[in-house]
Amino acid sequence: MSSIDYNQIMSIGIYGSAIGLILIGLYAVLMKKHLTKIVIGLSIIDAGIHLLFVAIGYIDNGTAPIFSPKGLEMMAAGKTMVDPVPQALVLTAIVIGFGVTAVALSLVIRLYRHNKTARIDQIKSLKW
Amino acid sequence: MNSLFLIILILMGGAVLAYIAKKVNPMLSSIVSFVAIASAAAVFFLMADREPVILHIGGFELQWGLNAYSWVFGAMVISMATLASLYSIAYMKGKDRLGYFNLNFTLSVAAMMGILFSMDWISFFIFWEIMTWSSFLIIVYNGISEGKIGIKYMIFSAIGGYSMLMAMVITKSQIDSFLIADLISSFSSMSLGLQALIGVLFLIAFSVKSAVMPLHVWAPRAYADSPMSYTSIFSGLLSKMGVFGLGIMLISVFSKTTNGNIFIYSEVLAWLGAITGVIATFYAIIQTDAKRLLAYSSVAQLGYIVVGLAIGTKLSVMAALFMAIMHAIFKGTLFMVVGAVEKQTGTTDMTKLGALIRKMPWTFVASLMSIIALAGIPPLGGFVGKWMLYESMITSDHYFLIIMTFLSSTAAFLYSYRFLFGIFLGQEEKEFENVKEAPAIMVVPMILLAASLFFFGVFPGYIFEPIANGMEYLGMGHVDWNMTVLSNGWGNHVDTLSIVNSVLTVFGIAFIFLGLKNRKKTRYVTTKDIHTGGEIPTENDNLTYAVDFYKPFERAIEPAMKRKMDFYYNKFGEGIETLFDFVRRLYTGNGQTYALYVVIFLVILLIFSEQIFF
Amino acid sequence: MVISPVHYVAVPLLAAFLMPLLSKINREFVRIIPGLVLIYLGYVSVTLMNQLAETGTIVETIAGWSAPFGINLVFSPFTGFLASMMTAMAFIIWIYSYRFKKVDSEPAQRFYILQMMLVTGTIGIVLTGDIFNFFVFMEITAISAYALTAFYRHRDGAEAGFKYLLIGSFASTFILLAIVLLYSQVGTLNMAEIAQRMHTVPMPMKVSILILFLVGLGIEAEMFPLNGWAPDAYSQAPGPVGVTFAALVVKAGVYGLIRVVYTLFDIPSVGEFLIIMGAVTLVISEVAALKQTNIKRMLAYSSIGQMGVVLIAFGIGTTEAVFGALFLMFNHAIIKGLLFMSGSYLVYNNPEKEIKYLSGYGMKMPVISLFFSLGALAIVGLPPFAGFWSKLYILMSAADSSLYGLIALILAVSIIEIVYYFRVVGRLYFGKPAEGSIMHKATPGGIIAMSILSITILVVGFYPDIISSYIHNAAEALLDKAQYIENVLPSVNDLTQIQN
Amino acid sequence: MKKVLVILMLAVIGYSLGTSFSTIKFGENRIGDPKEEKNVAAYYLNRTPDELSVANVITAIVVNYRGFDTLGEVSVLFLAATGLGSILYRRRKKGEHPEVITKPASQLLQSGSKLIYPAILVLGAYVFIHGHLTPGGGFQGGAIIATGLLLMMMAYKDFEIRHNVLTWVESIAGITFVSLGLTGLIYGKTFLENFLPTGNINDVVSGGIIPIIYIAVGFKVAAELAGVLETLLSNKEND
Repeated sequence: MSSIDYNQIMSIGIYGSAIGLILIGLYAVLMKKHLTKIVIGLSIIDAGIHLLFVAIGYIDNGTAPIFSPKGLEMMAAGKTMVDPVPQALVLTAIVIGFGVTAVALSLVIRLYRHNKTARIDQIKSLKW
Repeated sequence: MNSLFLIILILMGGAVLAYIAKKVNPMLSSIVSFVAIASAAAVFFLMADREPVILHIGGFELQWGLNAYSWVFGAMVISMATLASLYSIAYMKGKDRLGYFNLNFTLSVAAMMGILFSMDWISFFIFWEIMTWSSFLIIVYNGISEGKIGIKYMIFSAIGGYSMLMAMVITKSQIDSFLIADLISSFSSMSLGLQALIGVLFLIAFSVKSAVMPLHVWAPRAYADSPMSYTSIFSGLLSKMGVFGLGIMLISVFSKTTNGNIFIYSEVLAWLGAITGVIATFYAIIQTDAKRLLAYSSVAQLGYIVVGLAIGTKLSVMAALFMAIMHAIFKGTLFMVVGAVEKQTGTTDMTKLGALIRKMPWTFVASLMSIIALAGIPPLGGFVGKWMLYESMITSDHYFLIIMTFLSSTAAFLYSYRFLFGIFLGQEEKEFENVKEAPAIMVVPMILLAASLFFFGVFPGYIFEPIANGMEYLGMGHVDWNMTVLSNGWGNHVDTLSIVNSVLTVFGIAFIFLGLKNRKKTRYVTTKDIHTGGEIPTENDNLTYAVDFYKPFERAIEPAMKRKMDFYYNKFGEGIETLFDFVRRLYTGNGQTYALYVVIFLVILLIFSEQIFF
Repeated sequence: MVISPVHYVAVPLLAAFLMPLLSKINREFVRIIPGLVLIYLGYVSVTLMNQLAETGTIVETIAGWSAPFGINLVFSPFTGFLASMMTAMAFIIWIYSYRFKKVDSEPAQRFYILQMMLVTGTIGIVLTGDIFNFFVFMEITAISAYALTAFYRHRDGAEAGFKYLLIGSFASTFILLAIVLLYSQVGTLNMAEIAQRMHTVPMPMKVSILILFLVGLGIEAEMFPLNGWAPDAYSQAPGPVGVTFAALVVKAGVYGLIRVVYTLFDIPSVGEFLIIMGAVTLVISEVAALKQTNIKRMLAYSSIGQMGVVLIAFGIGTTEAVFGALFLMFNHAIIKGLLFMSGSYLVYNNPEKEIKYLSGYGMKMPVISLFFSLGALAIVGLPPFAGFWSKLYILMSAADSSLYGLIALILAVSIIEIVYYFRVVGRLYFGKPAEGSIMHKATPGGIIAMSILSITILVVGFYPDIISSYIHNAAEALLDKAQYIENVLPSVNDLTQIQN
Repeated sequence: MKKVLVILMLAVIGYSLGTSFSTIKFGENRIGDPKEEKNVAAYYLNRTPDELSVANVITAIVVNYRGFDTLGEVSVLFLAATGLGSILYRRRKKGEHPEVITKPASQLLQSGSKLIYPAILVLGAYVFIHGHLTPGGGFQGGAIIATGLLLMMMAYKDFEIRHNVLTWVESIAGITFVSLGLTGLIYGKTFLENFLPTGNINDVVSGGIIPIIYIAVGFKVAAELAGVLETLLSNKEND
């Protein structure tokens, strides 16, 4: 009984916070006018998704998927290994996120220099 | 090699060669173009075989062939085109971008021949569109009005062409064949709605090219703005491609159905043709520019032809096709005449020109013959056609149409006279003192065509024969004709030969009489030479007769002419553009807005996911 | 070394890593190497296409792990056709851009690296058989595209780049989210296996995943209203990059959308959705193109419109329609490539890229103007140029599905297209030359590249059979889902599991 | 108005994401018994120790099973560095030093970073060398090293990483990665296939090409992150 509750709380907590992060990030991207804040918003969305990804790979009583002597010990103690695939993919996703953020920031610098402002609603020389 | 294939190849190759030849010598380009068209004509007349040739392209089976019906048009196109290209050598001499011009000139001739050879809709459409864009490129050649008329022409042609495309893909989906013959044979097996849809679409397609109201607005300016050597085939031949298509649709396809809906189309088309004739004639009368006058007159003449086709009796179709050929000849000649005048004097404004009869006598003879034919006066070709048309309308009880047609063809005398008088008669202008006759290369085609008008007026049978064969091919049954005699439904005969003889006699006597009378006393004066009237004209007064030639008439019809069809189209176009301009403001330029669009789209999909995807 | 599809990715990457070093020896290497790589890839394409004809679909496993466990590259008639087409186009673009920039400055060197990686990314998207790998290649494409869009500093490149990045990040976000959900449901990332297991996913979840994919890939495929970035990016990117966007990047986006819809999912109603979205995209973008004053933006909107037609055709979904769609993708690549190439030269010295300054260029730059006019005639689908055939096939398939209204819509929009293209053509040849406009003489490379494209347009126009058999095989390969699964997962013979 | 709309829309997105994820039970074992190899995760868990002799399954996945992804990932980094270089490039005058910061850092930062800088480098190297044994690997190690470099850049005005060095490191590391892959294509049958003996699990030298690749990745990541940081930092606003 208690374990079910625990699981529910965990699932609401983890999924909830991850989805919350995504929504916060989206809000920042859609509402904030400052370019840097928008870039931060994008990073927050990324973080939320990465958290979700790792979360779906978790297994109750799981241990890290490493066959070190310690890990083998824990497995012998009846623990299963968590799904390694999401972790590997998240690693890739994080690096990609870094790349995008870096390019985004450099573009912000360029935009600020070019337009002397960092407000997105004032940078619209390309339209229609 | 199949001769049809050879003809297209010669023409297309000639087009490309003409473009390349320009790099060597501009003149050579025109000559190459002429040689190509002339040799294609030789191939056509000497060795055109009627076996269909089958090509496999893009997974389709394309068939090219020649039948009695398309032979009529083919002969007309290729011979007119040969003369026009001969004329063009001199006319275009010294102009820019000859390679470009000759490329498109020859291409459009190739395209017309291709249309006539096509036995399936795909090749028909391909050649149709080649014809459209090559003529577009020539219309904008002069660069007048910054390409606006070109765009208009292109829009209307596109409406027509795409209607055809839509009709043909629907046909294909229904009968699984692109062959024209298959459409004819299985048209009646389609559902009524599809028959109506396909019928309307094809009619729109062909009406655009034959300039039927309300799809005619492109025609006058387009005819007038192209170089004249091209206009002579543009107005004379290109428009006949629409007539060619209308013939197939109205006679072969629609006659296969038994229900009344299709009958309405013909009736509507006949009315539209008649209205086009009246309106365009009125517009022609009030033009002061010879090119425009002829352009409107072309539209009017096409109106009669459409009326004839749409009425659909044997006699009316015969009349329409006969008039189509005659129109090609006389309007081709007239545009050549205007071209010659333009070449020699630098203007086509009838209020400036005058008294060119002594400077350019041969040109005058050619234009006189054509004008007589145009007005439908015996003994030239136009008369026979009009006679048959009236007769067919009477026998098929289209009395109101007769009134309209008669009105417009009588009014046609007005502009015919204005044309002849404005350019060739009247008093001399100082600035045209040194005008000379056009070069022989230009005069020869005009005179040849004018002579043919006379010949066919006297012996219409030479044209009746192929037309009758063509009509038989279209499924109209046998048509009664005679070399010089028209037989009509009342059992009477119109003997063209005797009419010709009597007219010639009258003319001859009058000519001799007048010649004897005025032998020595003629004195030629310029328009400024009016001292007898006690007035001293200033240098700038335009005293040519052609100024305000039909002023009372113009005043009478002015209210009716004020609102042109063109005006409504322009307004419509502007409205559409404003609307479109408004739509594109969706792209606000703010990156955040675009992000918002993405999210809105996502949310809409999420909310309505069940309705959309389940 | 055995020729295998992995060369499409490995060789350019090797070259990309080598280029910074080699540029220290001689700067010319930076320009030459991409060309050499692309020539080699062309050779690979030819070899593999021949091999394809003999042995059927080539599935290349990576790191020795067979299909569901390792990543694999699938060179089927469909993907092979697209990859070969992209290689060829990339090579032509390379010829075009060979003298595009002097290699004296550092950014110029980087331009060539980024451009080559952009091409690699798109080819990778097409070839890969793994959904996460697809995402990675998409990001490679995207990042190089962002950087290239912002390449010129005297234009508003940074603005366009940032918008592209903003919307592009949304795309990757949604796709990644979809992959997360997908992995949690089917426990695999291999596309064939996902397709095989898709029927076990409950419907609401399936639809949620599909929606995320549609939005994410719709951004890449420039579907309205997700395409706000596209006109800006096209118009601000350097000439060769604009060509690459139109000829390769969009194609990769459409490929992704189609792969997901046709292979991964088994929801038939997506077809209607694609038709509707394609129609909306078509109408809005062509309408927006009509009043454009900037020629590159005009071309960009026209490009989006064409993608709308492609989506419509894919939505109809019959073999003939897919054939038409692929044919149109091919045609659009060559024709829009030609238009962007010639258009870039026409407005080379014209910072605002305004159409009104083009008056009378037909006399001053006759060859380039001729190329542009040819492209304009071809893109609106006038015979006898290449564009006509694809249009005909798409219309025929629409007629076969009794979508007469759709035919009328496509044709009506084509009239708009004719208006704005012919306006430019008319202005080129018959406007009065504007004062003080300076011509930019085209480089020999540019002329060669445009000539190749023009000749292709003419040849395909006169004799489409030269290409149509490949496209036909491609269309069949795309539609045959069971065959795809069997090729990738040969061990699975139990085809009853697969729901088509 | 817009705010309300956005919040409403976010609520819809949150709701539908929530309902989607509520069907995915947190902590549920979706792998099953690794021995049965029902899905890829089970397969990896089952095969890695024996066939690759790599203790860290994630490393095995990242570098070998899905090594192609990693290659792509490395190229993304490479592209980010390259792209940054082209976006923010400024023509420097001859002999001009790229000034990283205008104000000198505090004494505390300067001394402290001098102290821990070597330790950070060593830690980074350790992390990527032991990537196949312990948590961590090339990316993590590279990132750690880049952190150390960042620290030094912030602390010392005249600290300069020679651009050439970065270029060489990243190029050679990248070439190593791809060449190893191509060697696999030549010796084995497929790209990135392991062609070295795998050794014993939990040894430092084990796992065939995996550690080599990961070390290369480590160097590459370090060089590229450092390059990115340097580009961003050295971009003063004066033009």
